[in-house]
Amino acid sequence: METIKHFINTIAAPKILFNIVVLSYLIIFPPFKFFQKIHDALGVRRLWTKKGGMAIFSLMFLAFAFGLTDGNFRLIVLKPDNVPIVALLFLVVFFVWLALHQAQDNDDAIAKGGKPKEWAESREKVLVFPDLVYIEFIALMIVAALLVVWAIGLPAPLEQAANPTVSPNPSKAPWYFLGLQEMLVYFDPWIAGVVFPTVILLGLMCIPYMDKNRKGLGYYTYQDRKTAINIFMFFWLVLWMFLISIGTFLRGPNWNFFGPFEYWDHNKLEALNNINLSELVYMIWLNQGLPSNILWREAPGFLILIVYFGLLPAILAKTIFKDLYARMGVVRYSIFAVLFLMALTLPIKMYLRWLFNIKYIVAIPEFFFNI
Amino acid sequence: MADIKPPVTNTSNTKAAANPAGDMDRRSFIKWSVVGWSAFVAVVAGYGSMVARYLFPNVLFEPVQTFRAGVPEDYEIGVSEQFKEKYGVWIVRDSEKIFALSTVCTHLGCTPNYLPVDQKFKCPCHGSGFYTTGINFEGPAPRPLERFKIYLSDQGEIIVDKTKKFQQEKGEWSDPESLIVV
Amino acid sequence: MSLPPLPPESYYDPKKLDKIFAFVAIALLLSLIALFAKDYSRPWKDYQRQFHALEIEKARVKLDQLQLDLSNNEEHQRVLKDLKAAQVNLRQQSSQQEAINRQMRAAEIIQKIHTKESQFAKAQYGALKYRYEKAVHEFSPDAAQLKSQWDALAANIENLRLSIESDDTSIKSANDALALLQKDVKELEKQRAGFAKKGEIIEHRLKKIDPMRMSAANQLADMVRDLPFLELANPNYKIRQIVLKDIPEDVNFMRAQRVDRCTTCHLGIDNPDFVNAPQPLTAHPHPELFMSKNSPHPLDQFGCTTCHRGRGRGTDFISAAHTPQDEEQKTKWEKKYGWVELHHWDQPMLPASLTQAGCFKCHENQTVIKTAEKLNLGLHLIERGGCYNCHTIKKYQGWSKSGPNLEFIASKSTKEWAYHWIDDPKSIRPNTWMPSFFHQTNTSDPLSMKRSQQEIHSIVEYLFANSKPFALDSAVPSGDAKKGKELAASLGCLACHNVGAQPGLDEGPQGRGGHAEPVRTRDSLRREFGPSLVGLGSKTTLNWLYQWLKDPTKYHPDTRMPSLRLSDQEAADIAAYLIQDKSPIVDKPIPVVDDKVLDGIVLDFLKKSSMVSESESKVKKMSRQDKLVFAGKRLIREYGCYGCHQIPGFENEKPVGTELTEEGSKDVERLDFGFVNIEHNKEAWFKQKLMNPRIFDQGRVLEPLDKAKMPNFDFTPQEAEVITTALMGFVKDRPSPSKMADQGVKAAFINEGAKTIRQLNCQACHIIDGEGGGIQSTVTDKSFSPPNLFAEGQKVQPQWLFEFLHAPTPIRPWLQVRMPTYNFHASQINSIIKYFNYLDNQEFPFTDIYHPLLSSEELTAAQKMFSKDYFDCTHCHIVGNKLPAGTPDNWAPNFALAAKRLKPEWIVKWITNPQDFLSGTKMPTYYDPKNFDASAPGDILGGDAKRQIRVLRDYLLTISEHPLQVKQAVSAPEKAEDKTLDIHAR
Amino acid sequence: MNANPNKPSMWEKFQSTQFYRSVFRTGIRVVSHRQRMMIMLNSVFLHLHPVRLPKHAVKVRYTWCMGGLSFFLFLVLTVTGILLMFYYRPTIEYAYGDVTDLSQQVPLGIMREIHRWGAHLMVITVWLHMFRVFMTGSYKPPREFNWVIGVVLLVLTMLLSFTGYLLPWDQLAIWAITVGSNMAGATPLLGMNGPGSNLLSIGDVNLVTPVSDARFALLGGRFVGEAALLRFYVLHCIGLPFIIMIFMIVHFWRIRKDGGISGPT
Repeated sequence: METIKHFINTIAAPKILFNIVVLSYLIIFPPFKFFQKIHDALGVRRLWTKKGGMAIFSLMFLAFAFGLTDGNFRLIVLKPDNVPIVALLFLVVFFVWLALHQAQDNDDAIAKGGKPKEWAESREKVLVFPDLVYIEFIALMIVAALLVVWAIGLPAPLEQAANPTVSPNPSKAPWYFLGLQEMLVYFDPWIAGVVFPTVILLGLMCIPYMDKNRKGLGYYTYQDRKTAINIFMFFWLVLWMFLISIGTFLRGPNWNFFGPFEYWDHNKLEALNNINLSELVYMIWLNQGLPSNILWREAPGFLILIVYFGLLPAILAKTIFKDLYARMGVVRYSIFAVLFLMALTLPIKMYLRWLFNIKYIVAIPEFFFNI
Repeated sequence: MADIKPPVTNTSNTKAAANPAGDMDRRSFIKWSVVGWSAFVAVVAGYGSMVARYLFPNVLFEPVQTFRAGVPEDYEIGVSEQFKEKYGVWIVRDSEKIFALSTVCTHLGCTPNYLPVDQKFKCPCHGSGFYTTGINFEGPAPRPLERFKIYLSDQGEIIVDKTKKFQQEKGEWSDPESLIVV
Repeated sequence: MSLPPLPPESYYDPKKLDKIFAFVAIALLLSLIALFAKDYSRPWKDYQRQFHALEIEKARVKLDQLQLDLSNNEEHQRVLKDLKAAQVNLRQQSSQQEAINRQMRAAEIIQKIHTKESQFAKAQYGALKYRYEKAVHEFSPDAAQLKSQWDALAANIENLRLSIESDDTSIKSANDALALLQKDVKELEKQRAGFAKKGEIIEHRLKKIDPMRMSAANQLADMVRDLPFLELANPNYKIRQIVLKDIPEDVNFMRAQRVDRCTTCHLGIDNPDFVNAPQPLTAHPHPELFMSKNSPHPLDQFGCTTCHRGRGRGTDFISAAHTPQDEEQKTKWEKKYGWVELHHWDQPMLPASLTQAGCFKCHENQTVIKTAEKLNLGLHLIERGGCYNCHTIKKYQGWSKSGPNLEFIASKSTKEWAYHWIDDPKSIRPNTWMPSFFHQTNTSDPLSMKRSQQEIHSIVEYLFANSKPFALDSAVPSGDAKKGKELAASLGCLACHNVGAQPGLDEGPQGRGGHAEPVRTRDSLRREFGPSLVGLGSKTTLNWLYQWLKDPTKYHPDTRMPSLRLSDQEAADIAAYLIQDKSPIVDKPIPVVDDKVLDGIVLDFLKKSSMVSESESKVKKMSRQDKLVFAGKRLIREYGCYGCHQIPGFENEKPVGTELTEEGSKDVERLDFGFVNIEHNKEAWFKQKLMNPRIFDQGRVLEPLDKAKMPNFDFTPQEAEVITTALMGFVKDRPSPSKMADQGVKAAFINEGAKTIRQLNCQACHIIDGEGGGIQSTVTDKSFSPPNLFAEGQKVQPQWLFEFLHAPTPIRPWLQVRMPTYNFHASQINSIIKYFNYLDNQEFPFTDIYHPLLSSEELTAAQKMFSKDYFDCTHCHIVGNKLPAGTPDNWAPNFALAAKRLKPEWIVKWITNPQDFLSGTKMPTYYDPKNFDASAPGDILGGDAKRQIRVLRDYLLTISEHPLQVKQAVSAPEKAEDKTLDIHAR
Repeated sequence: MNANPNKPSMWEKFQSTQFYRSVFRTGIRVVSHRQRMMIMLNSVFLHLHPVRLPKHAVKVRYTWCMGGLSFFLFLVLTVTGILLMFYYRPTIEYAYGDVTDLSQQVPLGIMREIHRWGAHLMVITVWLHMFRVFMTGSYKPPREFNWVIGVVLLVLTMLLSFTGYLLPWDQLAIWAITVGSNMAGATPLLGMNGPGSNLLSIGDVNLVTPVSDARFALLGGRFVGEAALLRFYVLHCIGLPFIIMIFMIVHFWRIRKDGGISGPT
């Protein structure tokens, strides 16, 4: 028992867990042929059958039930404000399954030269009253009842009266912003708190204008809009839901990482030996002092940035995104590429931190400009 | 809503305005609508700026986070405890600078005592010890005491600003705002 | 490109619409601009601009002056020259410097890298330590491995530390070398900086405010930062405010924080440079009391409206509720600021003439509010006038009645005298404090006059009919009036009483009705403490007077009149003298009792409680005597005579007047201005009321009983104003206890003692806490006036003081002025003792018992110093029963009293420098304070001044009634017997 | 109307009164298709829906009902929120005590729990709604702009939740808001601690100061205090609901105007 818990604690470390999650993502939503092959070989499509769904859920519930036997786990998961996130996890998994379950059915039908289920249904008209009105009524009554039961069962949290001089450790933002707070580990507040949210929103708003694929409107499908769904799933599941979960469940005092079965020990110390790229280049590789000129000092970082945002899109357009580029045209592609690359900086920065202890690529604290 | 005229006329007008060739009638017509719509845009911008300005009041009722701490000559080399009670700050002077140390232990937030004989701060809760510089050297405290922003006013008085902190482990103690050179 | 064709449905011509649209849009835009302009232009900005300009100008002048001084300072010029030379010298060694610098930079880089490595290692060390601890705790098998890793890391850290230290050494040596090179320059630079410092601070400031000295960018910023909208960020001109939570504003049943924005315009208020600047930039006239951090009322802790009132949140002249102090200022303000009275604000600013009213709310418990002279005088007038007798004032609760006891009036006076006295007291004694009830503006018509006569008859009749019997000694020794006059002058009677036109009293307040009116001061009020004795011969009899002088408490147990321990003959002499002064008016005939008018009066009272017919029949049944007594009783109640006098039958009555405890917060709407044409504000009403209490009846048709009845004190306009000042101070809002003037037990005792001292009028004779001693003007030679009680707490022993106050014994037998025996309560004595001790910050009540101890060498030394050859102490001081040689005006207190009376520490201080305690004292200063040790006689005790003084003191303490019999060591003083000091009195 | 004219029940009598007919023009007992249509057309509330729909659109499997539930939760939050305002005073003196009293003393103060959990749930339903819309490709023409509005609504929902988070004025509240609002202080150029804030200055005069930066506009102070509480209260109760309602109206209107619910073509 303890060994299992210990094992889980160990693999729950962001470094490992993130890799596991990325790997599973790559296999489940394979963006490249290589992973497609693994995908096929493993028969991942069975996940989206009813049996697969049952399996997923049984596994989740089992894991959860197992976790609940542990005091530390209970403490975190049953904290009133964390309950919505637990619910969210189950709901997201369920709806992802539901969407892909239907998509698989439709895809199979289309593959056989048929039409999606919705097509046939949409040809038939029904009166809204009472069909839809009743269904809506029922749904909202269910939710109302659920809310009341929830309210009865779980008192809303109310801690000590506000004290501006004593900050609790850890201080967490509301759970839906914990993804952003988790990013603070890797980025300065201006990026994690301002640039990323803006990019996320812009990116979301741009979706309809980027996606030129006319197929897949009005019915669940995967095969017809594979790229779109793959990209979306990466951000939605891997970078958003996963980070929220980490921030909520696995971050304790001093924003240190704690496994799900680990006690939140205030004394836990982690070595945060991070250095800036400039220090790495000048002090460790070149073994000399930092130049006093800021631009010269940060030149390596700027160089990387220029390459990343300037050259990489062009290179990608010639290689991986060749089709995409052709379909989108220059303007759309440029916007897409910049947004996409920006979003990718998050995992990149994560890996840089884990592999090289890089803190900032460009560090100009004089102007609060750290990247 | 979507198919109202103004935008249509507007765009055509601006184009026309760029091209002065046209009959008199058309020109005067163009001018008026441009004037009207520019004024309208200015008004909307004005209202927007009203809201923006409104959000910044002329006075604040917040408790003061800065305090005046006399002139540098008031301090001898060593630790001054005169602001410990009221503001939670030690003013420390050494041979070359004056700085303001927070009196909050970095372990669990207790208030350490200053022991003049040993020249150190000792936390009564769990025994963390700090040099007069604020560096931790014994006990469980994970990091040095924090320093506050300190500067000289126009009149030459020391001002301590508690809203800004400087942490040694972040390398902020060399910041010129964290000390007064004497 | 082509215009859309006019749609056929269109009714209006689109071109026309465009035009109208444009006009309307522009109009809207203009309205918006006007809105911004209105919001932007605030009167205070103009003042801030003015101040800014003035500040720059003043700083420039100051700087120029400083620089001029510096350029004239030779020392400074020399330093500059030397510095230049040293710098040139240093530059010649630049290659050397450069080499050292390079060396140092290299070392620093290496150290930085080492430091970084060490930092990393330390962080790992910490993390590893935690993991190790956890592993041990969990009995994990990894523990051993972790431990070895940890140890390795520790060794690594130690190595790194060594290298950092060695780096340090090389850096330090480079640094030292550099310092050595630069030593001269640095030293001179320091000297130069010392000279320039003052100027640099001003220059620094100027650089921030003076556009002439700014960089171009800053000049631009200076112009731009106050533009509309941009001024949100970092403007020059902004509202300043002081928020005071502990001196709240009273908001009807709630207290809200006080917000003072006065300094938004009064910018120079705390800057002494602006003393002569125009308003509103002027500095405060009393910076020693207010504003600065070291004054008792720092600006940021007390604000402005705390004392001045007004509307602290106001940011323009009118909304701040400024109040003009007179017509002239009002017209000026109306012209200059468009001033109008701010309605809907109950607490307008106090006019400058009444500002001291603001002190009262925090200083309420003090008897004397230092430096608030006007307020003090107002309070003193209220005390002397006895306002609190009829008007409840919290501060004066428990004070005794102001007027004489009338319980035994028949044994003291006649009805005739009483009639005349009540009718018009000032005609008998122009300087009396008895106010006038009759012949007032609302009772001067013939009908009222007639009624008044009968009213007086009734009151007199009641008083005499209810007077209790009092036995007088019939035998009075025959007295000598001339001797009596001398005695009255020399014993100290004149400290409190006014006896006709006495020599030396000419400047005293007297002859108030119509004569030139001397201004009352607190000193003169103390001299008026007792009743004036003018016309005493008409008032009372020789017998009564003799009895009274012998023992006042016999007639009136609670009297404040002390006993002067007069012998029978002395009393008889003084009585004979005082009885001479008779008032001619008393002989005037008295109007007869008019039954008709009397009936009317009685009926008026009866009708109030019963039916008319019943009342009338009741009146018919009453005899004249009954009617007089009945009416008299009701009238005494109406007029409230019992407020000041003890009158039988009125022992438990409540005072008649309005309570004044919170009068200063009273709503103006509640004051009846009648038809009197004055400003409708409180201060005007108070003033008017005080000068003529009946004036608001003017033009009113009123029943006799409905008329205003407050008696007239004939206050002068100045007096009315100072009393108004005090009244305006009686407000209901209170600061939190932390801001009250007196905190702590000691302050409470001091206030209590000061109150006792005030109630007993000690300061008429003594100077206490720097004031009083008015009697000195009646004593020809200052040496014969009562002692100044400066530092009394330091000086005398509490036990002695207790005994002395209880039963005074002469200390200075050569004085004729007599310390009287007071009819003290023990608690009063204790409060006086505590007062003196706490005032001087003495350890109280516990003091060490001091045992003088002298070696034989010291004894001889002391005797030597005592002798004629040295200090010749007995030249002035009495020793036991041995009087000094000189005339009494040079005599000094008896040494034999010292041991019991004086505190040993005080004697040392006194001998060291008497002038410190009592400047102008005749006690010689033997030791020059500037040249202390050298001024000691060198041949005694090796010229050790301190030791000499100690020896003198110890010697002094051994002197007893038997002169110069010295005991080697004195046993502990005998135990205090029954009169133990009541230290727990409160 | 009634099939049995002989014996009209009380209810049927009532149905024939002028009052009843004025309220329910169509009646509520549905017998004909026409009547069903009329119900939709005549009701101001049901009019939100079209009269007819393609069949797949009434299937929960397709719609997950998330949009409707989000709207329903919005209504629940509005009603409970208004009720909570009766007992809540947004000052640092009273706020915490008032919230405590909701659970201790106020009858049915459980309203607060419903409000809080409803708010969390609404964030979840809005996210899932977005997910559903993405998965069915419903953002594709002609519904691109409605997706944009939907994103705005999503942001507003989170802002509403965020502003409400502060109101209990407990440790959880102020520190969550402190962490959240510190990010506003890092806004490039306009935030005190944002990159380039010191570029917005003329000479030595900084234009971005602790009292004039983006964070201040949000908090009304230099830290989370009385002014912030009031600002968040006003935004939470009036400002943001006002804005979100406008966007909701447009969102719903555009659903109809863009051809109703998406379906395969």
